[in-house]
Amino acid sequence: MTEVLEKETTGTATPQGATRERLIFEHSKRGRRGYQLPALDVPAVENLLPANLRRAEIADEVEVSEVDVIRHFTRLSKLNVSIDAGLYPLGSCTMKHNPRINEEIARTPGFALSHPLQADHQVQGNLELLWWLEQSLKEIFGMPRVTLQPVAGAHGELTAILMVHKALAKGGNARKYILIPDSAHGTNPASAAFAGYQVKELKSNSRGTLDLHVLEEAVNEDVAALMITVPNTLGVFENEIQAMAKILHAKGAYLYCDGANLNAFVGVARPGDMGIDVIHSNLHKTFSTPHGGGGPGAGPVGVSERLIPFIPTPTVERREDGTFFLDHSHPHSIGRMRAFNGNFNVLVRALTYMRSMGPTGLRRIAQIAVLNANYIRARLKGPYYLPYDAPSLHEVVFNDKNQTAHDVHTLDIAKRLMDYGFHPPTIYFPLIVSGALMIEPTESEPKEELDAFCDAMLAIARECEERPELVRSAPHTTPVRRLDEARAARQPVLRWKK
Amino acid sequence: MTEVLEKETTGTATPQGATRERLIFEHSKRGRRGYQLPALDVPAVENLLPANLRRAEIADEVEVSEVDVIRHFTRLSKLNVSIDAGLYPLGSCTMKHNPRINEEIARTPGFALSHPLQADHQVQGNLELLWWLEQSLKEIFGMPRVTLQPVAGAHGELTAILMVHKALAKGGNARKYILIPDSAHGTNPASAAFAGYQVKELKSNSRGTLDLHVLEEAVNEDVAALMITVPNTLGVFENEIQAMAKILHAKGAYLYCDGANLNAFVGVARPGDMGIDVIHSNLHKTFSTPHGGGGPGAGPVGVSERLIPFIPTPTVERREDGTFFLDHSHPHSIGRMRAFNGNFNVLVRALTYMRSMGPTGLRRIAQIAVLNANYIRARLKGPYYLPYDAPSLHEVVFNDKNQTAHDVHTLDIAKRLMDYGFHPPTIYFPLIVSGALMIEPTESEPKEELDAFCDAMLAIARECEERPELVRSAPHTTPVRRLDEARAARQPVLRWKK
Amino acid sequence: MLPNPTDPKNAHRYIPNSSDDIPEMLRVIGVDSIDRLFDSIPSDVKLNRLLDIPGPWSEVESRRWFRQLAARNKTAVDHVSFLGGGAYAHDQPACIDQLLLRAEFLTSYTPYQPEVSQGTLQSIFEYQTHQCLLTGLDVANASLYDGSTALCEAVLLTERVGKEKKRVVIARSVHPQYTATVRTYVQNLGIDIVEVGWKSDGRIDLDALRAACDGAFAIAVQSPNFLGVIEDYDAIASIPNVTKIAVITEATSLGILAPPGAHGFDIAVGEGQAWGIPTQFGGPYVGFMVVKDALKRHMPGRLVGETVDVDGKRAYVLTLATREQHIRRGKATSNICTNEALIALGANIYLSLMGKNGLREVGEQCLQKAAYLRAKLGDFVELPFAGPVYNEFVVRTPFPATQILGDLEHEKILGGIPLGDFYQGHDNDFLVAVTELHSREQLDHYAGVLRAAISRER
Amino acid sequence: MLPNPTDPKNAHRYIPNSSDDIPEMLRVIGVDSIDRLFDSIPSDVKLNRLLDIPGPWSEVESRRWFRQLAARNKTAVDHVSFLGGGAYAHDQPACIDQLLLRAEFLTSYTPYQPEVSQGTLQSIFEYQTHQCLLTGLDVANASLYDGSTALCEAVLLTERVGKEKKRVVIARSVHPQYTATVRTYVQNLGIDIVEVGWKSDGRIDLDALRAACDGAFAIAVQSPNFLGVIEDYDAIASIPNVTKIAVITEATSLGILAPPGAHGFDIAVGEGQAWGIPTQFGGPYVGFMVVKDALKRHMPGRLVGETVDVDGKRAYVLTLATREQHIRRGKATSNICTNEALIALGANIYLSLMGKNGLREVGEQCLQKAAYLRAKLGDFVELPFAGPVYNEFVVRTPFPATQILGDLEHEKILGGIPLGDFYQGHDNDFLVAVTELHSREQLDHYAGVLRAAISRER
Ligand SMILES: Cc1ncc(COP(=O)(O)O)c(C=O)c1O
Ligand SMILES: Cc1ncc(COP(=O)(O)O)c(C=O)c1O
Repeated sequence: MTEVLEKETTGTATPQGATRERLIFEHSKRGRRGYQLPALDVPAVENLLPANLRRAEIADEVEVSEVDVIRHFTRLSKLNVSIDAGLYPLGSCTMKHNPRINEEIARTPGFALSHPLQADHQVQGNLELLWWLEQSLKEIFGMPRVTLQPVAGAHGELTAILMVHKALAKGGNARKYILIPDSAHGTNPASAAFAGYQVKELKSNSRGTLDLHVLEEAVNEDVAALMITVPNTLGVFENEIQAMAKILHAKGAYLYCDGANLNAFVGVARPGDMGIDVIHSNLHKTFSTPHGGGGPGAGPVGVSERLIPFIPTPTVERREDGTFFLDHSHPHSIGRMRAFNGNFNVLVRALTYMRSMGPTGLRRIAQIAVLNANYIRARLKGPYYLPYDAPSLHEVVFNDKNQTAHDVHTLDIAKRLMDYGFHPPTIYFPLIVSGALMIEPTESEPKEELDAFCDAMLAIARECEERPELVRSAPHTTPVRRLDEARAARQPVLRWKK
Repeated sequence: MTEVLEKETTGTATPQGATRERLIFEHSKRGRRGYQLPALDVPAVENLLPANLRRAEIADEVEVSEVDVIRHFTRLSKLNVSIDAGLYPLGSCTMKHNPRINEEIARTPGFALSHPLQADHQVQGNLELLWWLEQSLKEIFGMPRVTLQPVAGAHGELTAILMVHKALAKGGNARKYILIPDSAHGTNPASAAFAGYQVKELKSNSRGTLDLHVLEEAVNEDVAALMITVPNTLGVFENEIQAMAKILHAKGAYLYCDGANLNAFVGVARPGDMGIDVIHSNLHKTFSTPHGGGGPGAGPVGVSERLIPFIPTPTVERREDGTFFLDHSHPHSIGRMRAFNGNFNVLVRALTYMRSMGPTGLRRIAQIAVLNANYIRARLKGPYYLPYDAPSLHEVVFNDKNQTAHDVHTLDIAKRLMDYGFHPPTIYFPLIVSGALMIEPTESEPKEELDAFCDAMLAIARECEERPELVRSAPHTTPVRRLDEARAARQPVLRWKK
Repeated sequence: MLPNPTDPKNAHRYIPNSSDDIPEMLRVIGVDSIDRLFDSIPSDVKLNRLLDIPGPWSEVESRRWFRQLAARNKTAVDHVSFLGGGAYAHDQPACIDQLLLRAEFLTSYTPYQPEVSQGTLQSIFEYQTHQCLLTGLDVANASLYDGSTALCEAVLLTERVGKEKKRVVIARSVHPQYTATVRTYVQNLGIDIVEVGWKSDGRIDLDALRAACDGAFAIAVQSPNFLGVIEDYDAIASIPNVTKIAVITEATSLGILAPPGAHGFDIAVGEGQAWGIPTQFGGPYVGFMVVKDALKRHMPGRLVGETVDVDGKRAYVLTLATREQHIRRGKATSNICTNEALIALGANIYLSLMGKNGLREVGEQCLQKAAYLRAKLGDFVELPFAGPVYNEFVVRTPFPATQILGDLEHEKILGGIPLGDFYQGHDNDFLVAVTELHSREQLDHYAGVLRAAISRER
Repeated sequence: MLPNPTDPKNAHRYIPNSSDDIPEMLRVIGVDSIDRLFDSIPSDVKLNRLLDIPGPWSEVESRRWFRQLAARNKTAVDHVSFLGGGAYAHDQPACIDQLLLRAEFLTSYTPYQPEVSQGTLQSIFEYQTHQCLLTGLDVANASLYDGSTALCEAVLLTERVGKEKKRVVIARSVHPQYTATVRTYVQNLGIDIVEVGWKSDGRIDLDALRAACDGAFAIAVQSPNFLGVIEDYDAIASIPNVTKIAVITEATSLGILAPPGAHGFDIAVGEGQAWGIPTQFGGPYVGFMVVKDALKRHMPGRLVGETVDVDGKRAYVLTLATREQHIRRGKATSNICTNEALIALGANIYLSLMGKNGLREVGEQCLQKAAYLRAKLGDFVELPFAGPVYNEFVVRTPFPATQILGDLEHEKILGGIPLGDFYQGHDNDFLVAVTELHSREQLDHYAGVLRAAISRER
């Protein structure tokens, strides 16, 4: 069998079903073309540019036909797995179904061809859409105002902390520290740092949540805010969130919520009702805009009354007469977070999704997402070790404690899952779990797919005992096998060269 | 390795990269839904229908979610090969690049939402488009009139022979026979039969073409027409085509050309200039409309002056004032070949393609298609036997003569090609070649892909000598291996049952 | 004058091999120019000029020209349409088209090689199953060109099994373009077509039908018929000794109407366009044919069957191919080869999404909305046919239909199809179709505009 | 009041598990209702009502509502647009979007697991290569949010390597919204922004620039700048002891203009939207950053590198991750995580299609067509900046720009961007952008309409 698979390759061959594809640059051949433009229909004038402003030909750029391009990218696509083909249980990433109607609506020419610098009266449809999206997010967050400008979760985090900074500075003291639990996502401390703060890490308790006394001890007049993830990265609800808000507020500090895990409780509870001052939501998670291999996304930020003056400009406002405008007049605003108006066409998709779900559907998201995660938890607990036994919401974090005895580790289990046809869970995150396997199925998975996944996990657990080498050397069936990542970092090759 | 691939399956698992997928009916589960309609906004009236006109529920129909549907069809798609991923050298099928602009244009709402029974003045754009397509095909064929109604090649054949019948009948004698060379495609005799004729098969000569004396002997006053393929199914040009026309015309018979192989000479020569009276062209071949797994297509038919009175109704005509109309007033027409106006949105794609190619591009199609076929011929001749050594145009037909010595046959070679990542050529056609391997690369293939294919063919030729069992048991790497086709035919299971 | 293929200026984006490849390849072939490869074509038929057609165009130019053509149509893009008559605008779930654009479906061909075509094969097998469930019959094929040619094939099939009989009875209320197509198909086959008319309620004249059936090999009845009226299958089925063909032009009606198979019909043929396919000026659509088990070896077109591979794994394959032209040639059950696979796949996706409950709901909404509009219109126009309807019905005003419809067009309504185009003496009648896509507001608006148009004419 | 999840009526098309699954699954979990799974949320923060938002809508309803919104925009759909200012309407070859819709690209995530993500990884590696070739610099990243935030990241990067210096010089002719974004980003970081204006020809004031550079860690200059004028990289590059950042907002200009890397710049950042991405009201776009090799370990965002797998097979992987937030957390080179991968892929496909010659031709056509219009307009309006331009330039009339542009809008022309929105004292100026998509006819028409508008105002 093996020898059949390893059929002679010609060096140039990239047939169907192949597990490799040349670089587009390696398809290039002089004289080929992949484009055609209408012929220049104005008289060509020579020497429009001084010679030193003009470049020579773009050395080494490709010459390929349209066929070559389509083949190339079609073949590349076949080396990827995707949500449309199966469970993609990356914890913290909320890899849910991406409805195709969202793609269709986003491509409506009136949206797709609108230009970011058009006058307000020319883009009333867009502005109304943004206004409605803000209304929906306000209601979902339970908060009085939302900025749609941030284009990703981390961008939203930065926006949020900059607002906190500005608000505190206006009060006379911007303060020095942001508190962040040790279970937090890496973007939290990074965003805090870019907003001008130092980070103090708080230790989680044995449930994986934050103890009030830990917070109490850490909060003082130098603390600007706590950045906390709800439910946290273990999928566990911070059930003392209201008390935390009180503690912080008492000291004049803010409570920021990383809303990456909103899928766990959308429609079931609202951040605003928990005492949270500011939250971002990753629309590419909870609101189904496609992840696209790593973006685009959107990270709107909801704020409490106190922070409204500081939101980015411009905002979308509605006049009495029902018309809409971009409002640049926020004197205390932190400024703009990006040129133009955010990732508009991601926002279109998210609003389409919200309308498709409606109030009943949004609530059902959380219900079934949590049901699915708990089903996996119930089926895998035992064979896999659950380091934090607190109730799970939308995701469940196991680790490799039961398997390390056989010298099989999380990475091995993840790789072996690929042989069973599944994208692995998020691994080695959160950092407080050694060898974490963080599984988030989302509400999009039918029971059959969950069962298939659990069956695969259980089979692997058995393999760890019976044939650990098989797992340690996995994957065996993927287009490439384990990579030499050290070499990539030690002798970086970051571009093709002739 | 094998054991890794044959990992335990759960019965319900259909993960990514899997080589099987349940039937959609096997995904069904009570209570799931894949649709939503706007709520009924008119008062629901009961008993609008008598009970015996109403059905009970559609027993056993599916209940699946949108996710299930998208997963299912995405996974199914992964079990197919396609032109976008590589060479698809099915001889006679002209599997060429299908440009995506054609898909975009065909989806223009003004086309896609137009209704077939709209009044002429409401569909001037459509009618003008059809008119222009006819103009282009007239010029390509070198013929004075083209009907766009037939929706496939075979449909065009039937249209053509019905016209011949009607023309002859009008002359007083519809005659009895249609002559067809033994190398012809099966649709030719089938169409002739459905048009009311008996078929007389003519034997090809050693070049694979038709000898004039064979034709001369066969033609008499009972013969209605000769159906001939140009170039024929061996890819060889019928270089006495003009003389054939003379012989037929002298006896009052017609010369019909199966234009399936127009890709070989589009822009280089014109059927009308060869004395051909009637021809169909498969737009899904020469003019790149996608094959779609077996259709849709379109099979317009061009006719000489003599046959114009008999073309199907309605035709598209232009008035003096530049407006267009559907003309139903052809008293001698054979009638309509289909409800409505043919496969309009296939025609849109074909005209888009013609405009993209232009006169230079159309000619280049033939030139490079023929170059590519001859390149393959040059590389494979020797290791593979060429039963007819006449010059090839757009395709080349080998057979398994050199391999049968090792008890390896055409089917085995075809299946083994799959292991090398290629769709096999057309096999066992034309029937005059025993064990035919009919290879048509089209102009869409870059030299590198041709080389990879030839390398694979040559490697297989070596395998036939050195390891024939490997070839005989191929394919080894496909989603399923060789099928029990006899069982399928003997105990037909033609639908799922609960 | 003719362009030099080796000049890089003449490269085309769709044709990879170009100035550097051509000489390399010619060298291997052993000739010195591409022209030499065409030596087998007699020089006096060679074109010594370029074709006189427009192009080559860039995508930019194509978009400009084709969009400008499309913009000249007056369509449902900016009108509210009530057009039916065999082509219906139903909901088209967004994922259908996006799945159809997957190269693996779009750019593959007929699944002759099952090992690398299981996707297409399995989907056809599923599609066949849907057809069986919906019609109550046993065996469905992979697809035929459209509803009209499906009826032709059904007539030819029944003639083959019809014990030398040469007459087929077709209801006059079958789509007239379908019947016209049958006339074309059978013109040289010695088959006699007898038409049977309708009674005042729009249903077929059963007595006339019974009389005409004597000596006929088959009868073909459409339901809902071209007047929108639902036929009584049971009554028709009671006629003995003739094969019964049900014709369905509005496929969604199968979601709530009695399936022909369960009510005594032998064959169901029809048009699958209503299952999520755009009306696109009439094509591509997809014809279906479902027959009783006994007829399966007479079936035209492709059939997919279930079998196993050498490892015993379930798999699908084209089967019973001995019926087909590539094997049986002049004796085949049909000349069909390329069919409408991609459209059938679209319909399959539609049927899967809708499923048991959605198909019923679509049917129910069509029924209710049409009834609502019909009742509203009944207040001020004549409804000449009283028989039960599904989602389409005939309206009669005292004025020529084309005139009234012209008035509606001014109000951006495509108000119906003039029946006079199809039946003599019906110049004041037109067909109005309603689907689940029409809102009550649109129905009310239609009624208001029509009422106004009529009073204006008065 | 709250819906019962186990009731089949509450099934949703996007959520498979329903009435039959829920009880089965709860049994395995060992609780008796879904509500129990939420016990960890304090009951006083639980919502005891449904959210007050519209829906659930069918696709039919969504299409109606969103299309009606889109129709309220006045856009290039039915206007001829001359808008630029950092967002340009270029040709978008049809295959780009259809490839982006492939599920394997659209619905996958960041390629953390390289064995099952080689498609995304290899395409990023190729995209990085294109950036290097186009800018003449050494190392490009996978993507940043957009051009403005790319500039922010460049400022932060240069500050990190800037030996405690705290001043950055930004040309006033850098896109004002970019500069504004930088202000937001650095507001708490003690970085001082100094702006340097332009001279009468629209190019940067070199003397002022030289003066401002003293003590600065970086300068950022845009070319073509926001006035459309091309800067002289060589002259700027001659300033010593400061890191030079080139900002490119019109990416197609790289097809014919001198690449910043070859002319002494250390970093190029910009907006990739012009490479085949729709203007879509400003996003999603794609920011790029390309740096000299020495800076690679300071790069923000993702980098893909080449390596081999255990079998020695070439493969691609995210690399140098120790720069990034998930490893370095508070000390990372950026907080970026999700970026603009799919848009970068679109740009990659565009660049591959166009290639060496297409990119030059696009650039050449933009240059020529803009020159043609500019010359035509020069006959009757003032062109305040005489410096060389690529495809955009400033027009000055004696009247407020908004007024003139309003006149053009009446003729279905989106005639330009008022410069007064960005720079005080420029109320009579507006920016006009031309691309290869404009036909001569459209350019002539523009000139005619503008001339008429001006004479009418007079
Ligand atoms: C918990 C958490 N916080 C923040 C982020 C950052 O969001 P983004 O990737 O949208 O910038 C992520 C996502 O990766 C996350 O999982
Ligand atoms: C030579 C030849 N003739 C006729 C046909 C029939 O054409 P179609 O499949 O379009 O009906 C074909 C295609 O398969 C063919 O190859």
